[in-house]
Amino acid sequence: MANLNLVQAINLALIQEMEKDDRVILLGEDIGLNGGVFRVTDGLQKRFGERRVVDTPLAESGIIGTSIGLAMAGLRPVPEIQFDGFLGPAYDQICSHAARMRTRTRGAYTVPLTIRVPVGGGIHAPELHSDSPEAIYSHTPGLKVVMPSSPYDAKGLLVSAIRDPDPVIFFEPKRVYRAFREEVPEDEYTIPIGKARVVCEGTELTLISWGASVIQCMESVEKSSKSIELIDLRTIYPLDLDTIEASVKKTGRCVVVHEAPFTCGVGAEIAAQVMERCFLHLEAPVQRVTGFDTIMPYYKLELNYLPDAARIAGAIDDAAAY
Amino acid sequence: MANLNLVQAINLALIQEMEKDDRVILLGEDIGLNGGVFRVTDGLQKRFGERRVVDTPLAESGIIGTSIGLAMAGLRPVPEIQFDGFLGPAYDQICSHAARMRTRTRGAYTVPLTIRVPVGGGIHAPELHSDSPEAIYSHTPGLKVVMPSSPYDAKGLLVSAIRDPDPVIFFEPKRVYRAFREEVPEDEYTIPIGKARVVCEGTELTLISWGASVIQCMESVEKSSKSIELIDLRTIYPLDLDTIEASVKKTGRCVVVHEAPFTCGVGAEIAAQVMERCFLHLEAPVQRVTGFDTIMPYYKLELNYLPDAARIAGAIDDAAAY
Amino acid sequence: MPRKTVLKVEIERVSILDEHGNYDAALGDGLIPDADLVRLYEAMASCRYLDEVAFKLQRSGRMGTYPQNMGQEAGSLAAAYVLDNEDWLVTCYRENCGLFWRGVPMESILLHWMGDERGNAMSRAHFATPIAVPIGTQMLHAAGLAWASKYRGEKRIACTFFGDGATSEGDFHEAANFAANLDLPVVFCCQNNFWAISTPGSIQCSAPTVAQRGIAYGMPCLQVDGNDLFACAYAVKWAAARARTESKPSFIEMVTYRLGDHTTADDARRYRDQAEVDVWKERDPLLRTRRHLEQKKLWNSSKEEAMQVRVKTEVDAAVKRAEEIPAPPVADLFNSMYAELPAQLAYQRDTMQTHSLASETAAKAEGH
Amino acid sequence: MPRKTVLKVEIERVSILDEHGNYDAALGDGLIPDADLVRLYEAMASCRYLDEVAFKLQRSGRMGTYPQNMGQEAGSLAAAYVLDNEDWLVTCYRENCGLFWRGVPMESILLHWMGDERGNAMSRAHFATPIAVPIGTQMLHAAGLAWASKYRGEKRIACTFFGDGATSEGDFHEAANFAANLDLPVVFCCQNNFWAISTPGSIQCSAPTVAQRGIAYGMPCLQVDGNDLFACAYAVKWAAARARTESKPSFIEMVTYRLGDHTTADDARRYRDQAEVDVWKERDPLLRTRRHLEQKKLWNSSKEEAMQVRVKTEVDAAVKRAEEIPAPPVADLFNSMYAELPAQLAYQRDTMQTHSLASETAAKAEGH
Ligand SMILES: Cc1ncc(C[n+]2csc(CCOP(=O)(O)OP(=O)(O)O)c2C)c(N)n1
Ligand SMILES: Cc1ncc(C[n+]2csc(CCOP(=O)(O)OP(=O)(O)O)c2C)c(N)n1
Ligand SMILES: [Mg+2]
Ligand SMILES: [Mg+2]
Repeated sequence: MANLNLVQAINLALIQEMEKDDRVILLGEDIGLNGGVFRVTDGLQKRFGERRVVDTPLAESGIIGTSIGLAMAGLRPVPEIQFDGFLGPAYDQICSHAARMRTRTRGAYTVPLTIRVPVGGGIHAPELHSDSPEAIYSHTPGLKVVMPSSPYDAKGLLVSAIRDPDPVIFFEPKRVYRAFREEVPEDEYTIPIGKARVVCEGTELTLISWGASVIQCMESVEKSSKSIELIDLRTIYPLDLDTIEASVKKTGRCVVVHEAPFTCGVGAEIAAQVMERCFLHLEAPVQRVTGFDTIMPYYKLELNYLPDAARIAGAIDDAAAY
Repeated sequence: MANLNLVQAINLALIQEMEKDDRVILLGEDIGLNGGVFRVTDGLQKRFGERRVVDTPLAESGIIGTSIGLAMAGLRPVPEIQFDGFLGPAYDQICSHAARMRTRTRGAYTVPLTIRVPVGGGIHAPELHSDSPEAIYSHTPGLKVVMPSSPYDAKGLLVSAIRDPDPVIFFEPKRVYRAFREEVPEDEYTIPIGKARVVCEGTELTLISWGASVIQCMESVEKSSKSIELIDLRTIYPLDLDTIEASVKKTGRCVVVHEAPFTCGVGAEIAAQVMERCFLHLEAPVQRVTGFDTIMPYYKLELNYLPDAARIAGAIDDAAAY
Repeated sequence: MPRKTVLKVEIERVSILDEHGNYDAALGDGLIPDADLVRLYEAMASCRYLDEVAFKLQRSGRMGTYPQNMGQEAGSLAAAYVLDNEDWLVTCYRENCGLFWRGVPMESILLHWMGDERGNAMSRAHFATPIAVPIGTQMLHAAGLAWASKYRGEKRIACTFFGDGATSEGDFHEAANFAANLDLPVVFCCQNNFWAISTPGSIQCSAPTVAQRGIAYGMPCLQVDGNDLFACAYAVKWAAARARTESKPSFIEMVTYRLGDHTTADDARRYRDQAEVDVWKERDPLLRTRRHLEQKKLWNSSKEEAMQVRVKTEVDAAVKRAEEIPAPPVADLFNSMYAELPAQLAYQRDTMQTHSLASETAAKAEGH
Repeated sequence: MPRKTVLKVEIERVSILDEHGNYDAALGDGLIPDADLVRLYEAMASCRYLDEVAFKLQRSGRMGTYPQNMGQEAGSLAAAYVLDNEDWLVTCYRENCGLFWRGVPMESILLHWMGDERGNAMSRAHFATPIAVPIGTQMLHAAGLAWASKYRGEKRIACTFFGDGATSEGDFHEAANFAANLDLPVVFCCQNNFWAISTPGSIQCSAPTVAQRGIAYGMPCLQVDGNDLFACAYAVKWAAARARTESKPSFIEMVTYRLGDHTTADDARRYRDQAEVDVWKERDPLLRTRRHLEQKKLWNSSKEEAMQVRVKTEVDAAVKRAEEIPAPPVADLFNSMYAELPAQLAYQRDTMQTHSLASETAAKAEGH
């Protein structure tokens, strides 16, 4: 057991998977000597050599496109995209190829690929360094989309992602990178992709979130006088609908919180699913506390954009008072 | 008045806007002599010359990126992306720049751009020629997303899109291109972006769709014994929530139909909005009839993927029987 | 000092058997033994006949859009011939001839264009990737596949084919740049057929040669007559050796011509002159190979006739096999999406099937 | 015939004032009049001082991430000097010096890095596009801007700056290819500073020169000493003339060096040797310009001192102005999204403001 932050937990998971499986190779911009701009791959090139930890040209489509080739040949590439906003140039290779290769070839070729991406706002970064594109990739069949909110989850989920036979986008919330430490076993463990975690049980309202927003939600739960069940999705696609359904059937009220823009965000999908599955149990419409339908602002206003405990409390009150 | 199909209506709109406004220029792959692979720009290069109707290199990011420059300089470029599936390489320029330039520069630079894209399935096309990515761009603040379902609407909406001071993605449903003709005024008219059309009024259920699926919906309405109000969104972002709200408050039931995959599709947003706005009026959860969370299949199975009148009827029955 | 030359580069063009029957023995001899040359000619003829048949199938509604290979058979065939059978062949959609040589069954390609994913479910033993529909994207996969063999210390290299139009896409650039800077054993073969659908070559690459694209990456580049089996074989052999022994990429421009429409959905008369096509008909790789064989007394019209019968029988049989394959079960929409089907997809599959069954029953009841 | 040369290209390197003080009068004389040279030197000094101040602002939490320009001042400055004031200047983020010469206020750049979009709300009269954060993407805008002036028959051309790393992106390739094939008046200036954050130049371009990237498009290419104001001015002048009179693009590699960290978020000691930095410190564009001015008796230490005081006053005043600008009202999140705010965005704005007010009131009530 070690007391690790999220960066360290991911670093540890990478070390262990690389030691165990020679097929695992890392590639990306500045991940070698520099250890990545967030130092997530710190020390790995020294440990595993330039053959297994590869600094690539500055070209995201190239990183994902070559990773697809590596994966088709049977390796388990773990590319890093430096920031959420730079997934854009790789969008086509992800959606036109990584997500499609298995179904296109009826399984003759598969793409066991884990794309690591720092995600989200709150760290005073420049433009395009604070986005939350998880809905885009959740709407793209053939991918899995994962976002841990804690060091423990990060390690277990990353191991699952690397071993998964299908492409996984592994979002790492930047705001959590060094926000806190927790006990993380050195021993091998996995957290299954597709299973949410009930952070705390409650009876009056279900609060659903993922990534960094889970921390704001925990704050809101603590401050609230109501009995709130907090669900951390962990995996965004495929959604753990059973856990959500069971909770909302119990509580009758639901609030979803995410950083990404409101319209067509994952919050909409959850709201729609909750309605479909828990219609007769719902005491109030599902509330969404999200980023706005605006560009993530430069950092002077970023805290006004991001859901905070006050906005979450407001939504909880609205749902409760409905 | 002329009796035109959708291809001809768009061609006419382009001619008229180009005649009226020298700032309007067309660019894209094979749009010149060849008139585009769907012949939407047929005859335009002959009429307006190679200066205003430009065959570009085969590079979608290049097409959109240069269009952004053209637009920043004050022109009104109308690029064509040859098929929905080839928007992918242009994703980054659309989302990182076209959608952001106004807010990034607080209005000093704007991008009055209309991106024309044939969309959707049902024409026996190869892979990546039948996709429906409207949810992706509706989740991207800074864009407007339009999809007509008829020649009349196509002309009026395209004129609005070209004149709009902000970037518009103009999706043209391939299945409708030559499906039918209708009276289309030669005279100038516009259809406002952001306003839905009530295709037919009804009292028992609201059916919402856009693009080619509207036709399947009309079929279902005709076949149904219920009084159904059919709404054709016309614009997907921004959504005309007032029209939707008014209708569902009246009918109490709602079914949304689209071709795109289910999860995080625009159907989810509409369902969530309907719940938020009409909660106490809803007699049944909003039903979604959509493509599946699968890759749009090669054409042997495409009709099994696309929502058809039978599936729509099933959802109508489910909603009614709830 | 003030102005000094820091770089000098040259590009050569290789031609061994030209359209007039000139044959350069110095370069050509030993490249392709006579027996193989006959087989290669037959392979081209068979591919050509498939094009004819496929065209008719499409016109009669028995197949979707199909891109004829007509005129461009030599390049990919020469590559498949020269490469090891376990080298990766990463093609676009106009390289049937190379794929068939490699052993990909004709019905796989037919099935693909008949709208059936199972056409791509080729055996991994062919080391051939599926037809790449989004232009310019497959070269990155080739770079990754080559990288994997380098990583594993295997001898396998990757050879990728793409059109002149494809070199306009950013992904082409990234693939070439990755291969050059990370020392990946890739052979880049551009089939410059002067057209990308209706767009002439000058709009894709206004430079004097497409070959010089490779200079940007410090790659050795060669231009060859792409309708010349010998020249193509020569170039790929050279590039493959460099890839295999030095783990370095090279760039080959194969100058060729698309004798047919872009695809069956296209009508090339809208944008190009018949005169141009006629010139290129004379440069047809089949024609010159046949003439060469005849000159060498390896071929004659009775052999030709016999072969045409054989080819017809084979191709017709492949079409029959492909057409006899029934549409996949509808559940296949879902079943190849993930290694393990997520619960929600299973739910969608199951409810879809209920609905389809219901509607089938309803349709039957209505007497359709 | 069998192997013949089809292309020969050369690339030259231009250097006029080198780091040892050698000056080539044949090429240099007439390029930059003495009075201008003094002003250019002062502009570099001012930009350099801003770098120092910005670094401290970041370290003391008064500014976000900031990329120092240190060492690379000459290239963009020479371009801004040589170009017409109404030519488009389409830069990345390490071209402050050129932007300031053009008239962009220092506080605009400061404001940008202080996390305020209004830093980009520059007057259109500067013909300068905002700082481009996604690498390699702005060159396409330059191509489009140039296209627009060609379309309108204007004389205006576009000059775009980008790093060596940026040439690895597909968008770079597409921009160059569009410009070459559609005959667009663009000057491509690559500031090759040998690093892209921690990644050495060989991983971005292993070819002997970056300049040869341009050969792929048939563009004339020139390599210049990028720390040499004269050579940069010479090259941009040449390329601008070609753009303006022939409407054709050119490619310039400016060889330079980033003397500082990549940004204030970076620590270059992790990946590069101080010895390398030390070599380049001797090649500093400020140093050599100052020495040259001193040799010509246009400069001395008392002028230097007086200038440093002036520069400090100016920069400090700009910082003060930037810092005095209060954060934008929260509604600004919404107000620049569209020409006309869609109803739903107005709703989001209004409810957000209610919430923020409510939480402020609550916070006050709790005594925060
Ligand atoms: C990314 C992308 N954009 C557009 C298309 C449509 N398209 C199909 S083939 C083609 C032309 C390809 O030209 P080239 O690369 O020269 O190959 P050729 O067909 O001449 O063999 C185009 C534009 C596509 N398939 N993919
Ligand atoms: C598309 C994209 N990918 C990654 C980054 C992160 N990033 C910022 S600067 C940089 C290096 C740029 O190198 P170069 O183009 O040589 O410019 P330099 O910083 O050396 O001036 C990287 C990787 C980015 N901003 N955009
Ligand atoms: Mg071609
Ligand atoms: Mg650099």
